[in-house]
Amino acid sequence: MPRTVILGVIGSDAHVVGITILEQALSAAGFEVVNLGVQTSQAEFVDAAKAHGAEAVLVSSLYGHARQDCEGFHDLLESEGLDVLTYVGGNLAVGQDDFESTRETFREMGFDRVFDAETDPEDAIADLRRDLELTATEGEQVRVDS
Amino acid sequence: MPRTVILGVIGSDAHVVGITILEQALSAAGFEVVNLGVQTSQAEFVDAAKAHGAEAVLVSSLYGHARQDCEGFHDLLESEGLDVLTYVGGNLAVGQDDFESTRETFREMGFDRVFDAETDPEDAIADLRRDLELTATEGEQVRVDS
Amino acid sequence: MLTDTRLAADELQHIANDLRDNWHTGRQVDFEEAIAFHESLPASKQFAPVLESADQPLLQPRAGVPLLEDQIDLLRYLQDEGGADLLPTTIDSYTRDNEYEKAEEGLAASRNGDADELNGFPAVNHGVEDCRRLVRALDAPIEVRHGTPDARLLAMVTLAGGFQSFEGGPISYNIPYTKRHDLETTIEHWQFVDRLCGAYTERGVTINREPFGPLTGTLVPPCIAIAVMLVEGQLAATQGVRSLTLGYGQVGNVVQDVAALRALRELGEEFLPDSVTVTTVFHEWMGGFPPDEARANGVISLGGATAAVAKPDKVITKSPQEFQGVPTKEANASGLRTTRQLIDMMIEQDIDLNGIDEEQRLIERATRALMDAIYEAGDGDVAQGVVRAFDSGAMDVPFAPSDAAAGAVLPARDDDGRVRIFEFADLALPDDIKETHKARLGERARTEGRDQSFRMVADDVDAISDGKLIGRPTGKRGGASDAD
Amino acid sequence: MLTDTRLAADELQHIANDLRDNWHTGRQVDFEEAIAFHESLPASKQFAPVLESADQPLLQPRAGVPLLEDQIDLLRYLQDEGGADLLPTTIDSYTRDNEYEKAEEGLAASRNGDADELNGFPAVNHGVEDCRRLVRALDAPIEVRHGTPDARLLAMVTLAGGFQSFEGGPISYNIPYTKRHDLETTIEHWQFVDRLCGAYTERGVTINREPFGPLTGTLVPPCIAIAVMLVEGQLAATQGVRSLTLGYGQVGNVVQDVAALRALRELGEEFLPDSVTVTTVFHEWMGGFPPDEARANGVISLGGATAAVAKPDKVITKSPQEFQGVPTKEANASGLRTTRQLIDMMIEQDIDLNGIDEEQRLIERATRALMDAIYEAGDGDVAQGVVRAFDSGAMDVPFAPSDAAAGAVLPARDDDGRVRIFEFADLALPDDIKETHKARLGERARTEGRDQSFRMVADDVDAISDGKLIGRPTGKRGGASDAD
Ligand code: B12
Ligand code: B12
Repeated sequence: MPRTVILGVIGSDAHVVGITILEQALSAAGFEVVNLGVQTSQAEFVDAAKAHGAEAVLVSSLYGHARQDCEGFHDLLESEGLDVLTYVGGNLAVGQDDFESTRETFREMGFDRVFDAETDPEDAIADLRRDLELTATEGEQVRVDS
Repeated sequence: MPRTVILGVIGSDAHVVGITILEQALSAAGFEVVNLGVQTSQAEFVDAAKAHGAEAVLVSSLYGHARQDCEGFHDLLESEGLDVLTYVGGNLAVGQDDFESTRETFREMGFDRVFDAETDPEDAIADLRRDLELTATEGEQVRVDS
Repeated sequence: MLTDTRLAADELQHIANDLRDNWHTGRQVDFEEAIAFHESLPASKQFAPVLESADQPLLQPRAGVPLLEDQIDLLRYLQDEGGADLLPTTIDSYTRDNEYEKAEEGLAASRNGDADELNGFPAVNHGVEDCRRLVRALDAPIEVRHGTPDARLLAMVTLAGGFQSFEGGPISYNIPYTKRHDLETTIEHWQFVDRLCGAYTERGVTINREPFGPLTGTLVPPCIAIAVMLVEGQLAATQGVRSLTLGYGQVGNVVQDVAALRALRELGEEFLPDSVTVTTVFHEWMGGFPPDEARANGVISLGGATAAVAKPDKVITKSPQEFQGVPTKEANASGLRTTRQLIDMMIEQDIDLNGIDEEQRLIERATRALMDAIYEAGDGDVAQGVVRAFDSGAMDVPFAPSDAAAGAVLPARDDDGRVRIFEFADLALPDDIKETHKARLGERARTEGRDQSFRMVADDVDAISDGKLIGRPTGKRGGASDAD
Repeated sequence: MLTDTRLAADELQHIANDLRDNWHTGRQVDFEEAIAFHESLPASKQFAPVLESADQPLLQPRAGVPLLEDQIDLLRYLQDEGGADLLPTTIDSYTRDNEYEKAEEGLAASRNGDADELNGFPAVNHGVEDCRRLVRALDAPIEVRHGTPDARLLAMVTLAGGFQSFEGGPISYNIPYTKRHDLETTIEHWQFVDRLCGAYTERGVTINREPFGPLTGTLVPPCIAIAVMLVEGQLAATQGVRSLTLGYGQVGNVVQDVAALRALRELGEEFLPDSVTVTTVFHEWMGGFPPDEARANGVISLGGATAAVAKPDKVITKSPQEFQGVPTKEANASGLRTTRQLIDMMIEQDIDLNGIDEEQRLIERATRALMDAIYEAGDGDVAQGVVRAFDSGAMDVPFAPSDAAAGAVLPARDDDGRVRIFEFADLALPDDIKETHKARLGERARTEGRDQSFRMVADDVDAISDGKLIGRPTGKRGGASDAD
């Protein structure tokens, strides 16, 4: 059975190309993807995760306001009783920040994994499989490049 | 009366374009220029300065061995009883060194002025005039741009 | 009902009065006194005359930071060390959403903390006087660059604040920038903005308007971009705008880019009234950049080289740090100087490329077809027409995040690297043009020995950031392989 | 008397024996054992096959530091982080002067101090075994790049050390690089080098030879550079060289550069025997660079763009730090990647420039005239001929520091930025070609409203480092004004 993941761009960010590519890669890898599109609020992520019984929520942010937009997101998830895997990725800081400190910030905010904009979708999918304890054959159309 | 200056590229350096431009600028500014060309030894500079009663010796070096090539140059000048103004210019260090420390090194070696490769010939000529206490009208074809 | 007609004077006044209460700085706006301020500006700060009289492409970067003093320092640096001819002020994302309260918080946080909490300059929050401080502090003309669907208050404050150029438009700042704004409303909002610019213009203070040509920045077929420019140009002209800079974003194929810029200029002249002075702006590659400054400099240089051949009136430069995030001022200035070096080394060369005319004709024919469809949809009214055409998908933009566009059109590069259309959906192009696109993409599919598929599109989206123009299958990584 | 004939086997042996005693490492050279070492190398390290089978321009930087370990690290970095296809080892200046004692001191000083006391890798001092360590440590083929008039011992040691490509030639490493070497002697010395390469080649170990095309790097008219390449190619072929890479340095005008590279390839094929495989190498701008990395990146990018159109077999890249001094490895790698980005984005584009054929014909006619003059001067013998032609000034190189050349020819750019000849002196060009050059320069003088003078030449010398292609009078600074 395909696992469901929620995908969207948070806040008032409209960068859609990244999630378009991610959606295609996740579907090709056998996931059921609910793509909420750009400019998605925290509440919309939570509602969708509930409604679809999602196992993971993938938050994208490119425009540099990720920290503000994600503030309190994990409290909201908890208050709604959702225990899902959370990933965040994209250009998470304003400016030319060092990614390691950015990663640290988002880890502390509760995200299970933090990805930079150089992330190859296939690597994120490999992580997702690992975290969901999926074997490589569990997906429908699985391919993992070493 | 035009003042005589000796010009040349020291050591086994063959970069000739810079002194070609300098020669033209110095001549246009009214100096009598003795251009020794490239790959000129310390002794050749000294001999020419003596022979022509030069008031200044302008040493050029581009290829990165200036420090070695100029070692002992001022001792030689002194031992020959020559009290001339000495300038050195070009790419004086190997690599991406800080010019201020390079300037210091060559000043300590005895050069009156040290120029980097960004030097506008007109600026060096203005210095030369100042150091030789020439008024701006003393040259033949004088022009100083402010 | 929305139509392409000029906003009445009393309506302009009425709307303006309402907007004044959206944020307290709105009340600082006084039209007469603003005219006086503009009249006090020296010729060198007058945007339209400077741009329209230039004999070489002028360079302009993008730049915006939250605090006034920082913005002054940044722009002064770009002017002095980058050699920018025209300056920008990029507005933050909260302002774009009309969330002035949040912008105020971000501004306060930026004032207190050391990190910038906004991704641009919140001009509405700064208000009229601070805008003027900015204008006074710099030597070059400054443009407001933003991405705001409802930019009415922003226009009121910044134009009163002495800016003489205003980017955007109802389609170009809706479709690529938002999800939920309906096109009819954004057109109404921009009619106000354009009418305001027209009002200044009638008083002798020409406000330059610049529709945002690159749209989603990602493999946008030239005919689509140009059609949007023509529509926005017409809407603006109706409201009294007399200085229009039509934009186009580099796709990376030199012949196609030069052809597109020529088509843009010629169709602009043709479609817009004679009273309008049409200029063009070329945006250096607006899609994903390489995560490597050395390679990014190569992308920027190709933009400069293309500009030297196409000779647009203005070039918007990128920085080598584009991939990573908002660039340092040094990187921003370096993008300007790299571009300048290419233009200055190439502009006097007689570079005459074969194939430009043919590509230009193809672009023009396709653009005319889209314009025809728009007029037809609106029974001759371009405002109505463009709304209905986007509604039906007769007009569309690839990768559009907005609900107002189908976003169903998919582009891909042909074997020569030119952007063609792979999936037309309902786009109103005649069959023969579709055939041409299909044939070119068919060649590419054969070269690569794979079917045309979304994978090809995805590979093309990544290609330039991966260091190529065309997303050929390499087998090297999942994303670029055609195994599935 | 010097003639273009093959060095006899016993003479080769005899000279080699003498040279062995010039520096102790000479005694490490054992031809048979060297052949065995070369045969042990994988295909990926064999220079000629790698270069000759490539289907895209290969990229090669310049790089040399004194110590072996540092040189290995440097080249590995350029290979891995710069993506260099071919590697260099640039030799230090003392070795170029055959001053092995001084090089030894510099090497010792470099070992002890922290600063590098040599501007390159003293391969003779390192000896055969250290050269092999270098060759073993890297994955790509490596070339010896130097500037040595008498490179006989250097060739013996480095070829035995496993290098399979050797830059230079009797004219190209004399005229631009030295003052007092007479041409007759350098030709004799290079006949030895070429014969040695021939000897390896006959044993199945093809040694690639690369005459140094850019000469003085400063506004060299293409016909002069190409004539030198043809002469050196012929001299090398006579000695048994079978893999020749003819070089050309970018002048910055795209049409002229593409035309020159095509002329170089076609004339190379025509003038050299069929047994020789001719390839071409394009050097990114070899004259004065801008003192600004951003602008330097622009210059480098124009080189990459030109290479993408002209498609030479190899490109020698520059770094953005060229102006200042020997570049850091990061800057060197970044020059490679910037170049690569341009080539990879442009190489698949069908870029067909008008005017190339005409310029190519002009270059070819001029080159043939110079070659005719050389043959005539030597009564059909190219070795004698080139010596006499340089003697009489029938052949000349602008800005030549060498006493062996008149250095009386002066180049200047025309209104399109193409390099023309302003002062012909005794250069053996027919009148109609001279008229063409004069007419083009006359146009420029009229555009600028000034006479043709050395000032124009000087302005052109500075132009690219000042950010332009053509040294137009600006009135801004003394150097660029025509007031005197
Ligand atoms: C195209 C583009 C635009 C287009 C967007 C069109 C659209 N609607 O999509 C336009 C021109 C409209 C635009 C607007 C803006 N942009 Co913009 N834009 C870009 C650009 C050039 C490319 C983005 C892109 O499409 N990349 C290609 C895709 C495939 O890659 P990606 O988005 O990075 O996504 C991949 C990875 O990041 C990763 N990933 C992303 N999210 C996630 C999430 C998870 C969980 C995982 C695992 C992985 C992952 O996987 C994706 C697929 O491979 C980038 C710079 C760059 N990267 O080169 C700037 C950039 C993102 N933009 C930026 C900014 C500031 C803006 C604006 C605010 C200002 C402006 N310039 O007008 C506005 C914002 C508008 C808004 N409301 O959002 C900044 C962000 C700065 C920062 N973070 O510090 C950037 C970095 C440019 C810069 N250097 O200044 N932009
Ligand atoms: C052209 C050139 C060559 C040509 C020279 C042809 C010739 N015979 O002239 C060739 C290709 C042959 C060459 C060879 C070499 N070069 Co070279 N070359 C250059 C280059 C690109 C331009 C130099 C030039 O002509 N500039 C134009 C003239 C007008 O400017 P200029 O020389 O700087 O001179 C002006 C100022 O410096 C100043 N000035 C100079 N001297 C003086 C003196 C005084 C008193 C004053 C007031 C002012 C002054 O005024 C001049 C006029 O405006 C430079 C890098 C650059 N600058 O871009 C490298 C450069 C100088 N070369 C370099 C090197 C290492 C070499 C070689 C050793 C190695 C090699 N690459 O093969 C050989 C050396 C050969 C030898 N025996 O000398 C290095 C030097 C490194 C360092 N110092 O750390 C440089 C900086 C390149 C680099 N980044 O690696 N080179």
